[in-house]
Amino acid sequence: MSTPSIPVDPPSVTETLTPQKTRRILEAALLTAQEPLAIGELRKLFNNELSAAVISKHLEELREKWHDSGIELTSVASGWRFQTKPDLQPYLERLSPQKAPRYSRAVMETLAIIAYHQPVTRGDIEEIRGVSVSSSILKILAARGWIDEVGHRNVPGKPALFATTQHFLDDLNLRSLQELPPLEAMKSLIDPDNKQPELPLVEPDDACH
Amino acid sequence: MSTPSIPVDPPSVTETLTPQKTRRILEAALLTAQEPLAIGELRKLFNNELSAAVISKHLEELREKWHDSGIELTSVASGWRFQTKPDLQPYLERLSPQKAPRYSRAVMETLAIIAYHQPVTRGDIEEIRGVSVSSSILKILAARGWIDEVGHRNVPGKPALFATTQHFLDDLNLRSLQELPPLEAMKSLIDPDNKQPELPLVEPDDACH
Amino acid sequence: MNDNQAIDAIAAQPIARICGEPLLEIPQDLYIPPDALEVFLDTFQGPLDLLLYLIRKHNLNILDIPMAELTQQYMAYVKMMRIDQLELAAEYLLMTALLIEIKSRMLLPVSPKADSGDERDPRAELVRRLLEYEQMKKAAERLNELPQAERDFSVVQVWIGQKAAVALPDVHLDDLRTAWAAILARAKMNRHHQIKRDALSLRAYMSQVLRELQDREQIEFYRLFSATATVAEVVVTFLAILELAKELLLTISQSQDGTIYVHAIDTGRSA
Repeated sequence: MSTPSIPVDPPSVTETLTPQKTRRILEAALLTAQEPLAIGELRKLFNNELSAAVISKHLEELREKWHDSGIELTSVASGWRFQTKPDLQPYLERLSPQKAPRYSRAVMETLAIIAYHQPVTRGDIEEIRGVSVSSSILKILAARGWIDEVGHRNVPGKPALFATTQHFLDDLNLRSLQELPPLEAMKSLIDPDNKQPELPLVEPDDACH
Repeated sequence: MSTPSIPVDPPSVTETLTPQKTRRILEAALLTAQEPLAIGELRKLFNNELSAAVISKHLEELREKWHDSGIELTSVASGWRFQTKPDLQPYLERLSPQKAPRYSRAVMETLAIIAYHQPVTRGDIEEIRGVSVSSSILKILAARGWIDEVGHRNVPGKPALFATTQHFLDDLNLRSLQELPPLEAMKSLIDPDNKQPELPLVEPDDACH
Repeated sequence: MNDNQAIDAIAAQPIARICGEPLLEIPQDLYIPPDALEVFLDTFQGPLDLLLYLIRKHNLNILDIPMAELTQQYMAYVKMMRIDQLELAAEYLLMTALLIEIKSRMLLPVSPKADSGDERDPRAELVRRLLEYEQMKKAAERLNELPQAERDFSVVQVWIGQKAAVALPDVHLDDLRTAWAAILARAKMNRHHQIKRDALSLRAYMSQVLRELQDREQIEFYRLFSATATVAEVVVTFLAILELAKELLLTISQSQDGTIYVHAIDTGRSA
């Protein structure tokens, strides 16, 4: 089939391109690029017929042109890109309100058990929670980078042992597991006049036993 | 669950926003959006405190502002978006030469039949084209997001019914199917003094058959 | 390739035989040398397209198709196709059959029945299909002329300054605390259940030791102690190793030369 709109290859640039057109091309390329564009990339727009210095000069002019708009031309590690200005962020976020998703109770409890009891097997978690732990729960936490397998317990079946990761600490703004909320506060939740032997709560500073 | 990173809600707009800032916000939203934005979406930027008419007025001004740049503000089926002007495409293609797909006549004819006769089954397409339609053709169009299955015809085999998508209109700069190029009347080719009843030609708005 | 270019190129070949048989009268732009068959097949979308081309090329009134001649020409094509493209030829053969059927019906006297349905010209259905196809063929050309995203223009998409990362649930320490509380509340009702009385920091070191063992089967004992470790850390690490051994999470052995090794439990990576 004939494709009537196949563009004719543009003529050699240096002879025909005005500075305005050069900037229009640079602008369009930067506005449509998915990634920042390095000067070397941008030179391809003009069959490498323009020097890096010339392109840089145009970029500075573009930056100036966009100065008081809602977006700005910036230079980042891998090149140049347009990006929104921070003051507009609160407005833009109204378009896609990030309904903060929540983890289910099962996920949170599993995470808590791994955090406070690590390393634990799936069986340990099931024993503590009193219900079976679906592998999707562990997958969610592993995909988030919060837990990983650190070994296997030497019992029949060699179950995997899970522990929390450095990334988990980072995400929760903790410097170490010691900074996890102390669990003693939980005692208050427990029936005060219960005659059970004290529940064996884990104490963060109770280093050994 | 608290989400501390949610930005402070910007103040009520009507009192504080200048027309300039309003346009900057609209501009930034349209420049960053992945999909065209409908007016209803754009109103969310201002907590729905601006009317659709006011927004439309601003959009017209933005369109005017961008008039002689490398990009243009256009209205397509699912809303407003910025896109590059066609004269720059030959330059932009130098950055990613393999990008633009060009479709064979078989693909384009299949697309035309789906566009003008929708919803149609593969059998319908084959009957019109007089040849079998390979499933790769339908896959190409579905992968591009231009067609999808909208149901099944209640005949033996329950063949799938295909229709064009909103994305198809967007990609062809159309606001609705009514804007498709009008079908050319082939009637004129018939001997004027033949006594045949008028041939049942399909009209573009003759949606089903 | 443009249709007409293809046809013209084909027509330019001065070959006057089809399947070894001389063609008495070669329709100027109809004859296709066998070598060009693939080009030919690429040029036409199918039997309807070919028929349409023949009719257009001869400037025939579409309702006045000279069936005999057309069928003959059509057959010439199909004959060529059958040489090596039998499968492709099938659709064309079907069209030939249709043409012959129409031709034969036209030879029959018109039915005396005045029924409107039977009275139809046998060519009518073919004509309807041809016109419908032609209309779609034209529509496809028009569609192809419309500016197309990516081919003729690009959609602008600027980087959003602080792109909110994929929305992942936020978890706060309070959430962990709450989760733990829920577990304990249940544990209370579930007496026989024993929560191990383990020291958190000890547990952390246990994880650390296991991590070190992950990549190797075994490690010299001393390597598990960081050179910069404080006394307390050394003690806890040591306790962690003992605890791990007790819980059967690792084994400790001593070689002939006195080196102590800590071994990961061989799992064989069972599920």
